[in-house]
Amino acid sequence: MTSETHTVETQSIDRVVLRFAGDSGDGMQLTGDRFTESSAIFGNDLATFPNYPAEIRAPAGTLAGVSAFQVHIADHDILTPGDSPNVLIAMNPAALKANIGDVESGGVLIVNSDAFDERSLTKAGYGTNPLVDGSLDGYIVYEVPMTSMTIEAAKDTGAKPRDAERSKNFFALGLVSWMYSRPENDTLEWIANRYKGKDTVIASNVKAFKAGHAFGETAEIFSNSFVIKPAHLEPGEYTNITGNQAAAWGVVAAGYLSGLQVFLGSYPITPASDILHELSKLRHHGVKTFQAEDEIAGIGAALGAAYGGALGVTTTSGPGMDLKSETIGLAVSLELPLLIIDVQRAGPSTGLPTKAEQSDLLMALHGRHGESPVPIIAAMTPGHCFEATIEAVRIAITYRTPVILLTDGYLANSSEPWKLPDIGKFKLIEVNFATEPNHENPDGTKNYWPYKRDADTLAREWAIPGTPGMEHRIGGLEKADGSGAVSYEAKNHGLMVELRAKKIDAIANSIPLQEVDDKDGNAKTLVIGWGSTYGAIAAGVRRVRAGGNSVAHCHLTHMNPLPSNLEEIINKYQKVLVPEMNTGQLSSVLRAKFLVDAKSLTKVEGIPFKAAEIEQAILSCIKEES
Amino acid sequence: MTSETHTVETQSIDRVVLRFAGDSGDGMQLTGDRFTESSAIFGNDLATFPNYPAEIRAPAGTLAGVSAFQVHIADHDILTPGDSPNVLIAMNPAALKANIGDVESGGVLIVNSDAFDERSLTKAGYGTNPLVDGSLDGYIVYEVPMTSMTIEAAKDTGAKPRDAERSKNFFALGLVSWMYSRPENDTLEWIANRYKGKDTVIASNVKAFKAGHAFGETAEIFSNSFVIKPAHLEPGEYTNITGNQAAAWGVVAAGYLSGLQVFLGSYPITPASDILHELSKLRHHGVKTFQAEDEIAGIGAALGAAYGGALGVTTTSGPGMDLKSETIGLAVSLELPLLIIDVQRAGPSTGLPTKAEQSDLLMALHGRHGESPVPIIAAMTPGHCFEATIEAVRIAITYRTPVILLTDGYLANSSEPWKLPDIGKFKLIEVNFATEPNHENPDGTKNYWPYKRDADTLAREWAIPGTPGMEHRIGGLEKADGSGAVSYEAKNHGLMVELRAKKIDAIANSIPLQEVDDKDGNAKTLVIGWGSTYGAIAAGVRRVRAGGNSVAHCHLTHMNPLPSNLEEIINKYQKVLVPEMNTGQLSSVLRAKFLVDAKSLTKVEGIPFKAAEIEQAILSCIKEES
Amino acid sequence: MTKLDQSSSSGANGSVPVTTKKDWTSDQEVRWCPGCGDYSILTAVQMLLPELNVKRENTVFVSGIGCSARFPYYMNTYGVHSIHGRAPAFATGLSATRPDLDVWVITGDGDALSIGGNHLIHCLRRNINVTILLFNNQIYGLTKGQYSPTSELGKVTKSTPFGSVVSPFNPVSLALGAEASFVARTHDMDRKHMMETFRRAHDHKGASFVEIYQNCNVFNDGAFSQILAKDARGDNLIPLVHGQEITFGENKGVYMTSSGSLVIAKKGSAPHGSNLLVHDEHHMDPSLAFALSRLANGPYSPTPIGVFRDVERPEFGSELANQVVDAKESRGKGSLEKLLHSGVTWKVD
Amino acid sequence: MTKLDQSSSSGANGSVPVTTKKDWTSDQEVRWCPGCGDYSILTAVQMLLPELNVKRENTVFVSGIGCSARFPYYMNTYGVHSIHGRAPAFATGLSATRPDLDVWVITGDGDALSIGGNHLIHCLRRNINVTILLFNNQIYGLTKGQYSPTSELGKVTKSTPFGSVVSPFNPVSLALGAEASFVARTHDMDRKHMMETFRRAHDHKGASFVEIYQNCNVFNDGAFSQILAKDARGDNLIPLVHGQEITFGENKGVYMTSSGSLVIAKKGSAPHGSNLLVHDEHHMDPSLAFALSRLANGPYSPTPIGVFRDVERPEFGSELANQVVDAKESRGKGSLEKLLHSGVTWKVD
Ligand SMILES: Cc1ncc(C[n+]2csc(CCOP(=O)(O)OP(=O)(O)O)c2C)c(N)n1
Ligand SMILES: Cc1ncc(C[n+]2csc(CCOP(=O)(O)OP(=O)(O)O)c2C)c(N)n1
Ligand code: SF4
Ligand code: SF4
Ligand SMILES: [Mg+2]
Ligand SMILES: [Mg+2]
Repeated sequence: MTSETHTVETQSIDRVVLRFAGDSGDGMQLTGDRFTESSAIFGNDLATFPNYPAEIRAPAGTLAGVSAFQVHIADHDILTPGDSPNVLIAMNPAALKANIGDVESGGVLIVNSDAFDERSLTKAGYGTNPLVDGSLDGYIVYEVPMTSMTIEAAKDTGAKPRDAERSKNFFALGLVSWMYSRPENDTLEWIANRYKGKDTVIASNVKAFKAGHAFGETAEIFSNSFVIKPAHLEPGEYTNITGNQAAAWGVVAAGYLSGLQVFLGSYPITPASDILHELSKLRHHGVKTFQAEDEIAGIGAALGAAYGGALGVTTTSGPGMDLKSETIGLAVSLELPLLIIDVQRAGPSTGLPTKAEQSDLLMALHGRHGESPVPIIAAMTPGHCFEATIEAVRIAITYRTPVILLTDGYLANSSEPWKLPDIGKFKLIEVNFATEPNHENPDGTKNYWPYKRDADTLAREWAIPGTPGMEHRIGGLEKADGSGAVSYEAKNHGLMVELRAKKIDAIANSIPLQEVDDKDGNAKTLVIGWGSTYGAIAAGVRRVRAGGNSVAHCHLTHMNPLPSNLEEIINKYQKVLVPEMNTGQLSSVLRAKFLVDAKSLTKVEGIPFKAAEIEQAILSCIKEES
Repeated sequence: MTSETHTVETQSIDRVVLRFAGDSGDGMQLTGDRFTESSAIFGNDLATFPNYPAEIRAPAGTLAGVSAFQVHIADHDILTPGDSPNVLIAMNPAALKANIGDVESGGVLIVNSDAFDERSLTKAGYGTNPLVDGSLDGYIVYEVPMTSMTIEAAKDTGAKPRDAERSKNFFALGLVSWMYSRPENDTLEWIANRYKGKDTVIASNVKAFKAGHAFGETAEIFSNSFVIKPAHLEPGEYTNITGNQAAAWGVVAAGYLSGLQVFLGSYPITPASDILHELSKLRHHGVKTFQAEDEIAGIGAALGAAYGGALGVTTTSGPGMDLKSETIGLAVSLELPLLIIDVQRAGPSTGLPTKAEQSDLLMALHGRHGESPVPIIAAMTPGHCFEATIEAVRIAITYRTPVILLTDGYLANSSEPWKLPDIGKFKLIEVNFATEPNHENPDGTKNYWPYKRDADTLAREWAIPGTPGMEHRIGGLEKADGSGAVSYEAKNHGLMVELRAKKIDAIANSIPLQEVDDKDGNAKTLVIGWGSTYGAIAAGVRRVRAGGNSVAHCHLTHMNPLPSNLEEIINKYQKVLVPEMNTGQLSSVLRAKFLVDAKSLTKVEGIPFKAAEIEQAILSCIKEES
Repeated sequence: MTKLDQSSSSGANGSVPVTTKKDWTSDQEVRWCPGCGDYSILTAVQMLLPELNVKRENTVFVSGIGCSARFPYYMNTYGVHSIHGRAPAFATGLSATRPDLDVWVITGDGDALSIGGNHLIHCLRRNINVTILLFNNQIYGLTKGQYSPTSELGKVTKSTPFGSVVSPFNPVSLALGAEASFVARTHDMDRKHMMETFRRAHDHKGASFVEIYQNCNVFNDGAFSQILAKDARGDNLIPLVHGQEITFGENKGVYMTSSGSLVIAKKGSAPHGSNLLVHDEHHMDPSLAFALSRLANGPYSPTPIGVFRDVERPEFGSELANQVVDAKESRGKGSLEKLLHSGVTWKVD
Repeated sequence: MTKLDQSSSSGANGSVPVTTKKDWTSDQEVRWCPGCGDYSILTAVQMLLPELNVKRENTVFVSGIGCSARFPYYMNTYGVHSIHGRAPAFATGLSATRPDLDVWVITGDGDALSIGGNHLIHCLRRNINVTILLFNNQIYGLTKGQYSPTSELGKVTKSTPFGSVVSPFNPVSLALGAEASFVARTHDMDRKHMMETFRRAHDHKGASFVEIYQNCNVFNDGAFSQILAKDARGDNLIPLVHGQEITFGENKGVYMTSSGSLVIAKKGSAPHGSNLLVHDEHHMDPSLAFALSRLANGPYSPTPIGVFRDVERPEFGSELANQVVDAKESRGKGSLEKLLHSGVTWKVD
């Protein structure tokens, strides 16, 4: 490497989609995270999509072991992590092979050429070396000997070559930081902080990072570096947040807003565990967390805490939801507030634990024996997990009911710049514990009837242990309306089933009317989505409009009950398209409720829709408009 | 009591509905059962409805402790246990109070007058004695001092009065047997058998029974006895059977038909436990039963047995279904045959454990995370539980899939004369274990691919342990199409989700077309029912027709997939009425699938529809026909 | 809107009104079979509570499903009749968030040891501050007579018409194997012994486990008669009293042999080199308590009753509460504002 | 259509071909982290199987979920990777219907002792004929590092950033408390000991339980180093050998004191009146085995390894099979025809 500096042009671009890919052990998630954070601080809008393949560590160098992190950065507001990367950073042949199919044609490949030896090529299943066999002709390929340069750079740090080698992700990060004109200092500080106490590691990471940066600047192979201006985001203070973190914070916020102690009972499961991890760190916020022996105990403890007047929360993913269903039914019967967060993953059974799917909606609606309706909320973006959580808790407490919040593996791990909400804008959540007897007996004495209801909300009056004079017994057997005593009476059961259903339906009165994004009012096709497909659908809609067509978009957050104006909205359109990452679950709900011939667009591949896929589907609908 | 015989007329009637009611400890279920059996042997058609209130023994004499058994006997084929009893036998004031509301006006009340003392009246909540205060004026009341006459009758048997008193149900049985001209000898033999070894008990029961019989004959208070001629049932050999027993026998029969060892893994729960009890008796049929530590272990063991090539079965009710959902998902993924019987009871949560409901249909369809479709069969009558079970097993084995069979608490305990099926008419169930490698590797070697499918059924080739050369590994992670190796590949997942769904849909090709009962072909209203409402709906339909109106009736047994001609049938009618013992579950399925404006008739009171309720609902539909 | 201060332990500090059994009795009619052993347990609890210096409003009974599980309905306190087997889980969350409450768990042999076995052993291991009363009638009562995990080998029931083929659990051994800090056994025929045992269990900090031999006279009558019939008790109940030699009946005692096994012997005729055992509830090593639990393999031969083990170890709820206090001290009390700013933030204007 | 005769135990009777480790190795790439202790356990099993006189087709490995649970994929036998915690339940049904098979259960400390605790203890109690290998790495590996029921008090993990506040299970104590008939412990650093222990476990009729100390070098590296580091083993592993005095290290032994407690002492300096213990695996009373399990409260001080208990008692599958045979004998073999006519029937013509 020469030390003479050649001049490169810095070109201004409006957006770029990068994907870092390497072995599970190569630190790609960390690299991606760090690049994201410095871009966020720089002021770009962004969206990320971490995609690690398996729950286990596969043998180094195999396709099964490839871990990738995609980030989309832009100088304007964007909605998705991007359909196809413009740039792929591939740390070894397997990473190249597993990801090349997604890269835009003519895209940029930055490969760690040191890793393209015979053995690695074979492991990845390459018969010939793609760097020389011409198979990459359609791309702009930069071969960078990252491993050797990293070892070289770190040779004075005292790190053994084997350890030094592990800094090569920082070399890549340095190089890409240079390419996209990211500030260096943030990252250097961050390294110092993160590896505090491990001086050799800090030193070799810093050296590698700087070497990567310098390589971009000096090596004469890069003709351009780029700058992506800060985006014109809404003014405010921002932080970069994942869906799991936002949900955890939402829980804490709901605790503050309601004045209730927060108790999480949970059992680890991918991709929900990080909510447990995050909340476990927050003891200074008064949060109590409990890793239970299983999912049943997790929700059981949360319900016990709720009975005692805490904000009971449980978090899980599909298989854990199955196990919680009996206790959710008990919570329905006890009419106690409880928040259940289901971070959906691809099923059935163990399925694809690290992949996202929206296939638990019908389970959330119907996954319990008997008639046991529960409200369901779905989060749309990583940041929206915060609000959605608070809304779920509001409903749970106000209506004394378990509420299921659906997020998914994509929201859970993806991040976006999130504008810190104005705390003042959140309404307090009124709990209104009952403290006085509410029933007069024929003999004039008074006592507490736990199943007397508020006339508006139909919520029952709720007294918690510790309140003198309010002692009472409740359970999972059917209860007499009002008194709550065990009742086997036929008519009473019918009435209670009806009251429980009405109470949930009545929630529709307290939720916002559904908004429709129908820019020009000319649309005949309505796209209805829910949950994490928001970005892809909105981006698809933008594309359709950019092409001169009209289309309307409605994105649901309240899945049960549905917003009261939804039927009216639907009836305005000729065609209804429902894109979902399942085989058509919301679609079947809409069909049953509104007898609308909703068309499903389904994708059940563990990965999000691309904006282009949505665009295509909308365009075919538009073609069929009469 | 005089011994002189007065003459009473014997009047021939075509049907009668009797209800025996007393304390939980009074043996009403036994009495009813016995009366039923002798009527069955006598040749009447009949239908029964046992209705015991609570899982626990309530204090004697209280409303909560009342147990009742209703039986409908007739000289023609009947469909239900009857809407309102013509005759109520009430052993105490609580039994009277709890049941009087159902008795037809002008009906007959036979009360144990000894039990109408101050204390018992108060316990039952009577301010004044209904036998004297005129409140029973609209009924024909027979006051019979059953307790004292029983004690008197048994005084020579050596039984202590307190013990002798316990025979009073046999007094009642004797009396009613006389009234309806039932043969005496059957019952006397039965007593001798049932209480073998307890001579005093036999003696006092026999004495009480005879005394009751004699009392009817001699006391001058009964002006009539009745005879109900044998019904013209289809020729054949009959037995009286409950739904639980029929399901148990169906399992054993399916074992014989498939040649597989039967293994039941189950955990007791009302009202499903009797299937476990019945199967546990059948070791000489090679049946292995296993009372597991919980429902999860019950189904887990059943699936383990299925993996080993046995016919794996698990039985439960609502709360247990919740717990089994994760393992059902595993069975979907493993594509192994498994029979899950859900004897539905009233929910949510513990609900009303002894009452029936049809509220688990949507859970059966959707009660698991991810996309995990399973076939669902519903039984229509007690006897039909036999056939429905065999059909469920046929599907499970043929398609390598878990199948859910829905019965309910009403079917479980009710009985009907059941014509023993012609064994020859059942087709053998072909298992076709794979024993030879089915895949050729590129190098010419062969091995076994567990997920290669039959082109027609899409069932996978299934090899069981013990088969040399077929060793393979499977699990709940997503599998590569064909080879069954773990696969995290996006498109493959989409394909497997599709294949699993298609396989279940394909079952529709092997099930009979749906039949419609549209007598005159003039009907504009179609009633669609499923499961245990069959009798009530068919009876309601008969009434409507008897009134000169036309109506069609379709009763579903295959709930998923639905019969392939159902849509066509539905489209022929103007109005579709769906009566269900839930809040409209099948109705929502039909609406979503066929966009038909199906109207729900719902009853969620833990008790079956009455024919009259169905009739009314049909008539209002007919009124609205255009 | 009223907010209750959940952190003040009104039970311990506030003055406790004088109560009688009647105050602890709810207005619900008791719905067990006449003659059921559950009645005497109920009475023992209702008679004990006035003596415990606790308030009704701070007392919660949590049960699963079973005949025994109806217990909370009969107590004039707070009560939850939850679902089958899950009472310990429910109680864990309640106890962990409301250290001011007295939480009792009422459970049966099926509820606690069959479906709920895992929650039970984890509750004991974690030393959750609850008092667990296990009504062991060696049968499923509520579902009308199937065998339970404590039913004896060979038991004929509805689900085992040919006799059960599996050995029962010994609940005391299981609890000790699960690290329980308080383990005791009593029976429904001795109100005084029950009351004393329950009192000790209640006063213990952490999870207390009491096995109660309870007769189900409908589905398993006489299950305990070999040791509990009036005239059998002397020779078959081995009372455990802390600090005292373990003796019973006529001159009988429990001896530790030189090879390390426990045997029952008449004084004087004990094996050579063996020592009469002195009971030590507070031994941190549960091995001797375990050995005592193995003296009888079910209620068919001389069986120890009383407190097997009572040791102190960290209790879950307090430890959790301490972490909250410590974290607030070391990191400063949190606020919503602080939470939102706890990551890296940047401003856009 | 081919029907297999499931009752003939081809494993025992048919001639067993000679195999090598390679025959038992599947074609799947092993996907554990480099350095994981799971590798050496896999090797031990693959090396043992050729010695066991069993056939590949009659061997089934059943696992739950966890890193360890991937084990079956690497064995060229039948295998099921089931769901979290449920392998013992699955294996119960398989073993009860297919006595001709060798059923192995592979599980982790989370899988077996957290979510699956109940199935485990019931499987042991019932003495199901399975061989259970518990890979105890004192951590959740697969879900990336949360504490497990065997993690030590105070453990800092992702879910316990302030340290865990609960005591761990001692798996051997728990198994003994659950009536296990075969209980052993071994570790991933000693292939010979593993193979010998697994062989014994395999040969035992009924449920065999083996705890294997297994290092997770990614999330809990060195958890066992205090006793398993090369130079620590001599002083910290107490080998249990049936019929032999329990001694280890330099002249150290396990003594039973006169008050009935076990202590570790140097020969000669043992407490007065105490006896050097002779190990008896076959003692029906599990008390001494239990006491041995309490010598160490985790792998931080001298810890017994080897077989704690090996006794014979009725095994579920055989007992069930016997009932079938007996019933067929006494009531006559059933048929569909007989079944349908088993109630009261009447004819209508
Ligand atoms: C999930 C679930 N499974 C099964 C049942 C049915 N069930 C109720 S109580 C019970 C067992 C009762 O036995 P035990 O715990 O010993 O209580 P007992 O009635 O003897 O007091 C069972 C199996 C249930 N209610 N819920
Ligand atoms: C029902 C369910 N809950 C949670 C999980 C997530 N999960 C998978 S493995 C595991 C724990 C693994 O720990 P352990 O059994 O000790 O195995 P190891 O990975 O350490 O070998 C958990 C919590 C799951 N797969 N299914
Ligand atoms: S069934 Fe047994 S345990 Fe239940 S109430 Fe009756 S006697 Fe008591
Ligand atoms: S995470 Fe731990 S247990 Fe799992 S494979 Fe890696 S080293 Fe082994
Ligand atoms: Mg019991
Ligand atoms: Mg582990």
